[in-house]
Parts: sequence; structure tokens; C-alpha cells
Amino acid sequence: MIGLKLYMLQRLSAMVMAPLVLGHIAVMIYAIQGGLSAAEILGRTKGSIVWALFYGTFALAVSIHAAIGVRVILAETILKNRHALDGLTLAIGAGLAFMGLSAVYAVTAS
Amino acid sequence: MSSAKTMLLVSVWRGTGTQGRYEAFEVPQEDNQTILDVVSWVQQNLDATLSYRFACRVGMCGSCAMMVNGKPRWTCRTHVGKVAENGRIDVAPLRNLPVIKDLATDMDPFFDKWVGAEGHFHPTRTRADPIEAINPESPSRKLADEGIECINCAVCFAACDTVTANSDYLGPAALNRAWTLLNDEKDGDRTGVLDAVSGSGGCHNCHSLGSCAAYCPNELSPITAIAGLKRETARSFFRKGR
Amino acid sequence: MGERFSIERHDTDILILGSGGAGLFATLHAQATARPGTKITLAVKGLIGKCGCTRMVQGGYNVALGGGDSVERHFMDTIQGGKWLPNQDMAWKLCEQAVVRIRELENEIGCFFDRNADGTLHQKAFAGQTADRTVHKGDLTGIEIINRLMEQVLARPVEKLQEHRAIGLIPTRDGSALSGVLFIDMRSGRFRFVRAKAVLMATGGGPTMYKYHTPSGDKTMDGLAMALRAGLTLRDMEMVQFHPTGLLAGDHTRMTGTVLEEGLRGAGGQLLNSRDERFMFDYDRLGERATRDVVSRGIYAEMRKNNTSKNGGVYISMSHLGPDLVRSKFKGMVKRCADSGFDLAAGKVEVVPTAHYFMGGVVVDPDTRTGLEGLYVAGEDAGGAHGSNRLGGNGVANSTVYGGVAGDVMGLDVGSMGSHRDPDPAVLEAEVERAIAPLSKRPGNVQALRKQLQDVMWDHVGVMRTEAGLTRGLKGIAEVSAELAETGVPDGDLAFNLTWHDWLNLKSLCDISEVIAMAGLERENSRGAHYREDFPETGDLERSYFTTARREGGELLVDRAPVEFTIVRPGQSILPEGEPETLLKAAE
Amino acid sequence: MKIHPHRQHPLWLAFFLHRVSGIALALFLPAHFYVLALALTDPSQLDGFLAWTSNPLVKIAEYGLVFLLAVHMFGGLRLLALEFLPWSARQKSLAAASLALAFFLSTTFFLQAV
Ligand SMILES: Cc1cc2nc3c(=O)[nH]c(=O)nc-3n(C[C@H](O)[C@H](O)[C@H](O)COP(=O)(O)OP(=O)(O)OC[C@H]3O[C@@H](n4cnc5c(N)ncnc54)[C@H](O)[C@@H]3O)c2cc1C
Ligand code: HEM
Ligand code: SF4
Ligand code: F3S
Ligand code: FES
Repeated sequence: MIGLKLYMLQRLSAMVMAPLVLGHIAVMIYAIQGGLSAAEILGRTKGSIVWALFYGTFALAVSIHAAIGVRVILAETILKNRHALDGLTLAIGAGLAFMGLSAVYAVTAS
Repeated sequence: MSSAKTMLLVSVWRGTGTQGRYEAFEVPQEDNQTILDVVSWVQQNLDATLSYRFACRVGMCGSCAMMVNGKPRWTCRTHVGKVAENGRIDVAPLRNLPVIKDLATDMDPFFDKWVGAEGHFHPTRTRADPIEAINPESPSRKLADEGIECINCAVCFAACDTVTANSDYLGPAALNRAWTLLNDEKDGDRTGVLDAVSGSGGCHNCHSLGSCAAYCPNELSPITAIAGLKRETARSFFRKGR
Repeated sequence: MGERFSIERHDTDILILGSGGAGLFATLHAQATARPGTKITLAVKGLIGKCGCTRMVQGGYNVALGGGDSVERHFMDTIQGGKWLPNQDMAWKLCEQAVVRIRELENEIGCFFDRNADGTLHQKAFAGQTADRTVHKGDLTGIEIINRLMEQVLARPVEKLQEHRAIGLIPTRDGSALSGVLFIDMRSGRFRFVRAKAVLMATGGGPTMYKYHTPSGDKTMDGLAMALRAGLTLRDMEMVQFHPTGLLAGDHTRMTGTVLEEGLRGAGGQLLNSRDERFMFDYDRLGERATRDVVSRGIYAEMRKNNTSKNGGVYISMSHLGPDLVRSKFKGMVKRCADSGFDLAAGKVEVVPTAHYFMGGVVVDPDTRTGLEGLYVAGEDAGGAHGSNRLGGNGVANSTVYGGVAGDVMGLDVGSMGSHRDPDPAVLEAEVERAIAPLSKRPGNVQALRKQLQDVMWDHVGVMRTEAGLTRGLKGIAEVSAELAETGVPDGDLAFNLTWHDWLNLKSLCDISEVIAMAGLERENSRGAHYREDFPETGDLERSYFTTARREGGELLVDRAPVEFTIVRPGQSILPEGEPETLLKAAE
Repeated sequence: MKIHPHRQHPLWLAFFLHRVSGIALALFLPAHFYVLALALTDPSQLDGFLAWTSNPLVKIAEYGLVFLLAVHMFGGLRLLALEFLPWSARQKSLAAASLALAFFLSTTFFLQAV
């Protein structure tokens, strides 16, 4: 039960994420080669505006994207009430965004 | 004439509304026999109360669609030899529509959605005006032509799991019609059509499952039409913000 | 009669029976013409737009759109095709209004017909025409027309009674006018009586009493049978058009009888007998390309010589044209044949003449009014426009033109009508009794009786007729009728009870079959679709007559009435002096 | 589990994979964020966690995760292409290709990881 606006949000967020996911996986492959440690990860990311932006965008996009995605699945399976759906979408989106941005803050704030 | 007839084991859904069960019948197999012939044979020879629907018997009216061995089909044009599995055939009413009785469904929801998708022509001229000259080879006309030969049989509607899951969803056939209108140079309400397919049950609910195109007996491709609608609505979204 | 057979009552202003080209156009026009607030109800035996024959139209729609062609020429072709029997005022209005209707279909309803490269409508020539006149959408013209009309109707606030079968026209107590129509709501099996100020009957005839027939399964002459019981006069009832190439796939399949398109013969398709010989040249100089009636008779004659195919017909063969060409040019037909197990492109397909269209019908005036106040008739149910033969392409033109006319006329007429008229309770009760009669009889095999009637009609009242044959036919029909009267239907669940409706279908078919045979006896000459082996001549054109039939008391009265040449007399033409006979390039 | 007859075609399977991977990712995401947020409150716990991830079983699970992400992403890109680029018929091959790419990418990741 989505209209044009939610659809556009989900597609746009997906488009934003596609390159970021590729980038993320590339970093992971690279990072993993040396065996990962918290210090190593943080050493790279702490204080980096670029990383903050990279993962910040990712976190926001994925929150929007996943919230709408979960909404659709719920709407098609167990939750037929429109208001409940709207509320839940918002809650999931906000929750994910909060957790995501906290994480980004954690790994990038110096 | 052949000797002893081979018998088909036919299992037919009987009942009204949501209540029902399968009943088994044995029907002699013949050359050139369609599923509609099998169902008719049961009604004419074994159980006079069996209900089903057909009209044209040649794939033009879209009245006779049913689930045959779990797949939606136009029964008047489905040869038994093509679908029987070891001489067994299951016949049930079309999915995603309320059952009136046995194999006959109420197709109103399907047509309500057709209307809901603004699936009718919006004139700009009258019978007093000359007929508009239109290049049959123009890209938009070709797109419209690709989807126009729909017989509203609801096979695609029955095949689509999004229709099952989302009672608001307009469904493949109605959206396919909207797409042909959008490409019809003569139609006078582009915005109306775009709005109609952008609501909470609109084209954006389609997950490109593709069952519609896989089963359409006329080889139409609603999935492609719906992608077209998504594109056009997105374009107008960027242009006008809606 | 008890609760079970109680009658639900319902009122409307304008009631339309049938959703073919005539019914749907009438609905739209009535809505546009009638005062706002007028209640319009569309009642149909199947689903709206999904039953009837307009949807099955393949070839197209005849309309003179200039380029040398003219309404006058279309009219002359129609009169000559009908062998001087048409009601000329009706034929004229048909040709004249077709021009308006095609513009309406394109501009207001949203049909898109095939175009020439320059964007104008593409027109081709069906047999019997002297100009390229037939507008079409590929070979699925009817689907385009009905789908677009159906959408328009569905989108309007019209009351819809689907799967409502009309079973009786109920007059007022004094019989001077129509009160309303009695229905069976097929989904529940209950009776419903709908009073209306104006009723259009557009149930589309349908000669399905023949062993081989093309129309859709819902068409069983209900309308004409109702009109006959209501005392209306029918005309041209001997005129049954056979299409030469119906698919022949055996008795057990509903595909048998359905049309293989005319174009196959036009493109060079050959008709072969059991010895693989082309036989059509034995019967006509033009061979397979002769007109429908001639080819039908040729095939029938060959069948009587027992030179028949496996299932008792003949073969059509296209393969000499090259299977790939056939596959690309006749895609739909090839696919349809393949679905029932035949290879049209590379093999041979069995065919047989098949009853296609019914020229006879209720006597109406060019405004669709009948002898009964409040009753209007249009489309295949109305007689007169085609005379003894309907040109390919004039059928759908007729139903759409006169459906629209009926809508306009009814819309205006109801404005000046007072309140609803009350029904004659005796007739109402008699009609219910008639319908429930089989429910109290011992169940029998209705299908076997239908087959019996179809064989009788095919053998004795079919493509070629004689007095002896027609008389045998009448006896055969009477036997089926008598047996049907004793045959019951299980009276369990009446909801969506197809077997009950099969019984009612057969009843209508028996009633009208009798009229066809009687009218066939009455016409002692051969015109158009009616061929008497004992009277093979056309007869004096100047003294042309049409047959009429009416039921009075229990008796069927068949008579002749002179054709009035209100516009043109035999031997004359209304084309301007010096106009060429045909605008078509001579067919090789 | 028997797949309903009307679902037995490639595009339906592509949809199914996309949905399953989407849900799995959505369920995993909060956990992932939680673990990363540990960096702020308690870096040593994060290290402990990362040590735990060198366990082969966990490696396989991670491989699965990357695989899911890749499946979902390429499935999603396939959809975006279908929806926004005016091409059509080659849907089935696109579906297959996206799966192959996903497989390739995640395997690379896996090989690097072990
Ligand atoms: C296969 C085929 C091909 C044809 N091709 C051509 C062609 O190319 N060109 C051409 O001009 N003509 C063609 N015709 C003829 C043409 O279809 C008819 O002349 C015309 O469509 C009749 O229109 P109608 O509205 O009178 O009836 P129909 O379209 O037949 O509609 C009749 C309606 O009445 C309903 N009805 C019947 N009984 C009852 C009842 N008791 N109560 C309520 N409703 C009832 C039916 O369900 C149906 O909805 C073709 C016919 C067939 C069968
Ligand atoms: C990397 C790029 C991604 C792309 C290109 C992408 C693309 C898409 C698209 C196009 C859809 C719509 C499917 C439909 O409606 O049929 C979708 C649905 C979904 N996505 Fe993503 N996605 C991506 C990443 C993610 C991530 C990281 C998550 C998890 C957190 C996620 C979770 C979901 C969910 C739950 C759905 C709903 C699935 C459904 O409706 O079947 N996606 N994705
Ligand atoms: S799109 Fe195809 S399957 Fe769907 S209603 Fe039209 S003809 Fe039937
Ligand atoms: S099956 Fe349904 S989800 Fe879309 S692609 Fe076809 S309408
Ligand atoms: S009966 Fe008309 S499509 Fe099958």
C-alpha cells in the first residue's frame, strides 16, 4: 500500500545506496585482508569528514529504504490498517536512522 | 473409432463463497478436447448442478478463465493434452475473485479496478468532428497497440500475488489499460490517468512478479506496461512534484 | 408457488436488455438524451460486454467514408445484397448513420481502428461490396469496439443487472403497452420483475439451433421467442446466414462451428474433399472466392455426395501458400487452430458451413419502435435492414447504429411518459409457471434433446431446403418440443443452475425453429440465404414479398407482405448517372 | 515446501529472493548498528566481537550476509533498470545475471576473508 511518494523515496534511496554498498564491500574486502581490529577500523575513520558523510548518507538512505520495504511486506501480510502502517513506517525509519547515525558518530567522531 | 476410451480423472472445486471442496469425476478423453469441454461434459452428463461460465468459446470474451492444475487459464482455448498430468486435471475457480458458485467467480472487483485506474477513454472531439489522422507507426501508437488486445479475462489478475496480498492494488489488466490510454494520442486526460495509477493501490505496488505476462493468453505484457507507468509517474513527479 | 418462486419487484425508467453493440450504445445514448435523474438499467444474460456476438466481430464495420465511396453506394450494395428484400428506409438509415457512428466510436468512445500510412482509416472490401468500405482493427474488431463501449458504460452511473436472464415481456392488463420484463437472477435462481417506462430488447437473435453455429453460447433466440409470445410480428424468419468455413473438430467440443475467417479463402485457401480434390469450381466459376451463400451450398452439396472429411465436412488447405506466410498473415487463426490440435499453416483443417447470423427479427420502424408501446428493438433482434442476406460488415454497423437510435428515442420518449404501467398479473404468473415447469418433471437429458433439434434443423431447415424437408423438419421440431415439455431438470439448487437455463434455451430455440421452418415453407423462391431446391428461382423482383409471422392464441400465423420500394425500384439505382458499377480493381 | 504451480517461473523466484534478502538485511541492520555503536561506549567489546568474527562459522555467516546484500542489491538494480530504463524483454537474463554477479562478488569477499 504505497503511493507515488513512498515509491519514489524507496527507489531514490536505493539508487543512492547502490554505489555506497559497492564501496562498503570494497572497503571490507580490503580491510579484512589484514585481519580487522577495532583500533584499525577506528584509526581510519575517526575524524574523517569523508567517512562521516559516506556512512551518514548510507545510514539515512538505508533507514528510509528499509522502513518502506518493511512497510510493504507488513501491509501485504499481517497489517492492513493504514494508520498503524504509517506509524510503524515512521517508527522503524526513525529508529534505524537514530541507531545508524549513532553508529556513524561512534566510529567517526574524534 | 477408438476402442475403450481413456478416462481423464477430473477434480472439480464445488462450493459457494469460501466454503467448498473438490469432487472427482471421470470424463472420457477425446481428440481436440478443451478444458471447457471437460467441464461442460461433467455438467451435461454427470452433475447437472455444476456451475461455470463461458460465452464465445473461442478466446474472445474472457468469460471462461479458471485455475487448471493450479495455473490460471482460458479454458475454452486450453487443450486437454497440453495440461493434463498423467490423465489428471484439477479445475478450480479463478484466484483473487469472490466465488459465486463452483467455477463461476464474481468479476466485479476486477472491473471496478479497471474503472478505478481511469480505464476509459477521455474524448476531446465529438461525432461532428472528423476522425483524427494518426500515424500508425508512431512510437506511442505502437506502444498502445502492444497492449490493446486485452480480453479482460482476469487471468493475469488471478496470477498476481500482489493482487492476493493487497486488496487495494488495481492489478495488471487495469494498469495495462491505463498504459494504453497514456500512449493514445487521442486521449484527453493524461493527468487524470497518471493520478489514478499513483494512489495507494496504484502501479507502484507492483513488484514486477511477472506472473501476469507469464500467463496472459494473448501474450500481452502488463509487467512492461506497469514499468512504463512507473516511469511516466516518476517523470511527472520530478516535473510537477506529484 | 411459495417463497421460493416469489417475485422480487424493481422499478426503473429505461431498461435495456443485452450488452452487445446495440445494448451498450443504447445505454450511452439514453444517458445522454434523457433528463438528468432518469434511471437507466442494463440487464444482461452474461457479464456486461463479455457476452453476445458483437465482441466476436472479426472482419469489421461497413461505412462509406468518401474517397469515391458514398452512402448511396453502400445503400445500393445493401439492397442488392439483400436481394431487394430489405426495408429500404432502415437500410438507408443504417448506411447514413454508420458515418456518424464510426466518428463517435473513434472520437467519443475511444476506439482506434487500423490506419493507412497517411493516418486515415484503412478500409477493405468484404464480399458483395463495390468499394473498400470495411473499417477494422486487425481481425479482432469486435473486441476493440465492445471493450471501449463497456468501459464507458461501467464508468457511468447506470444500474447493472448482470447474469439476469429476461424470460418474459409482461404487458399491461389491457395489452396495449409493455409494463416491464420478468427475469431470472441467474446467480440466485430467484425471479425479478422490473417495471420500466421504456424497454429496449437487444438480445441479438442467434441461430444456435443448428448443429454447427458461430454465435456465443448465451445467444439462444430468447428475445424473439419472448416477442412472439407477446404477440409481436416477426419478419424474414426464414433467413439464416451460413458462414462457409466453420471449424469442424467433432461433436464433443464447443470449438466446433466457430468461424475460420473469410480472409483465408480470399488469400487463396483451397477447399478439398476426401479425395483431396478442389470441388468448388464444380459449383461456381469463382471457386472458393464465391460469396458466402454459394460456397456454403457448394460445401453442403459435396458433403451430400459423401466426399467428406473424417468428421463429415471438407478440408481447407493453406499450405500451398507456404506455411510461414500463412503463419504470419493469419497468426490468430493459426494459433486458434493449434489450440484445438490442428495445423492450419502446414496441414489441412476440417471445415463445415455454420449458422452465423439471423436476418429475421421483430418488425420495427426506423426509430426502433414496435407495435407494443414501451417496447423498442434494435440490433440482430430487429428485422428488416438486411432483407435476405446481411453483407459482411453490416452486422455491427446495424447494431451500433440502431442501438444509438434506440437510446436517443427512448431518452426522449420517457420524458413524456407518466408513471409506470402495471403488469397483467395473469401473464406474469403464466411466465413464472412456464419457467418453473421443468423443475417438477422427472430429470432427463436436455443436452441430447438440443443435439436432436440441431440435427433436425441442419438436415431439413438448413443450407438447402425443400418442401418435403421443411415438413419433416417441422415434425422433428414438434417432437423435440413435446419431449422437452416432459423433460425435467433437477430442482435442487437453482442458483447458477446452468441445466435449468439449458432447458430454457432449448425452449426458445424450439419456438423459433418452428417459425423458421414455417417461414421457409412460405417462401416459394430462392433469395439470398434462403435456398429452395424445389424453387431455385429468385422470383419476380418487382413483386418481392417478405414473410411475416405472429402468434395469435395458440396458433402461428405466417403470411407475406409486399416489399415497398420507398427509395429505389428493382433494376434502378440511386447512384449518379455514369458511376462505375464497382470501384474495386477487378479481382485478378 | 512446494512452490504453487502459478509461481513456477524465473521472475517469481527473483522476486522471492529479493524479498527474503530484504527482510534478512532489515533484521540484521539494527544488530550491525548496535555493534558499531559499541565503538563509542566500549571499544574493547568491539574488539572482542571482531575476534569472535574470525570463527569459521561466523565467517560463513558473514559470507551469507554479504551474499544477501549482493543478491538484494543486484536484484534491486535489475528492478530499477526494468522500471526506469525503457527496455523490457530481457528480464530473465537480467535476473540470472544479477544472481551471478552477486555470487561472484560475495565469493571474492569470502575468499579474501579466509
Ligand atoms: C463470429 C462472428 C463474427 C462476426 N463478424 C462480423 C463482422 O466482421 N462484421 C459484422 O458486421 N458483423 C459480424 N458479426 C455479426 C455481428 O456480431 C452482429 O450482427 C451484431 O454484433 C449483433 O449485435 P447485437 O447487439 O444485436 O447482439 P449481441 O452483440 O449478440 O448481444 C446480445 C446481448 O444480449 C444478451 N442476451 C441474450 N439473451 C438474453 C436474455 N434472455 N436476457 C438478457 N440478455 C440477453 C446477450 O448476452 C448479449 O449481451 C459476426 C458474428 C459472429 C458470431
Ligand atoms: C544496495 C542497494 C539496494 C538496492 C538497489 C535496493 C533496491 C530495492 C528495491 C528496488 C526494492 C523494491 C522491491 C519491490 O518493491 O518489489 C527494495 C525492497 C526492499 N529493500 Fe532494498 N535495496 C538496496 C539495499 C537494501 C538494504 C541495505 C536493505 C536492508 C536494510 C534493504 C531492504 C529492503 C527491504 C526490506 C525491501 C522490501 C522487499 C519487498 O518489498 O519485497 N534494501 N530494495
Ligand atoms: S492482460 Fe492478458 S491476462 Fe490480463 S486480462 Fe488482459 S488478456 Fe487477460
Ligand atoms: S504479476 Fe503482479 S506484481 Fe506486477 S508484474 Fe504482474 S502485476
Ligand atoms: S469462452 Fe470466451 S474466452 Fe473462453
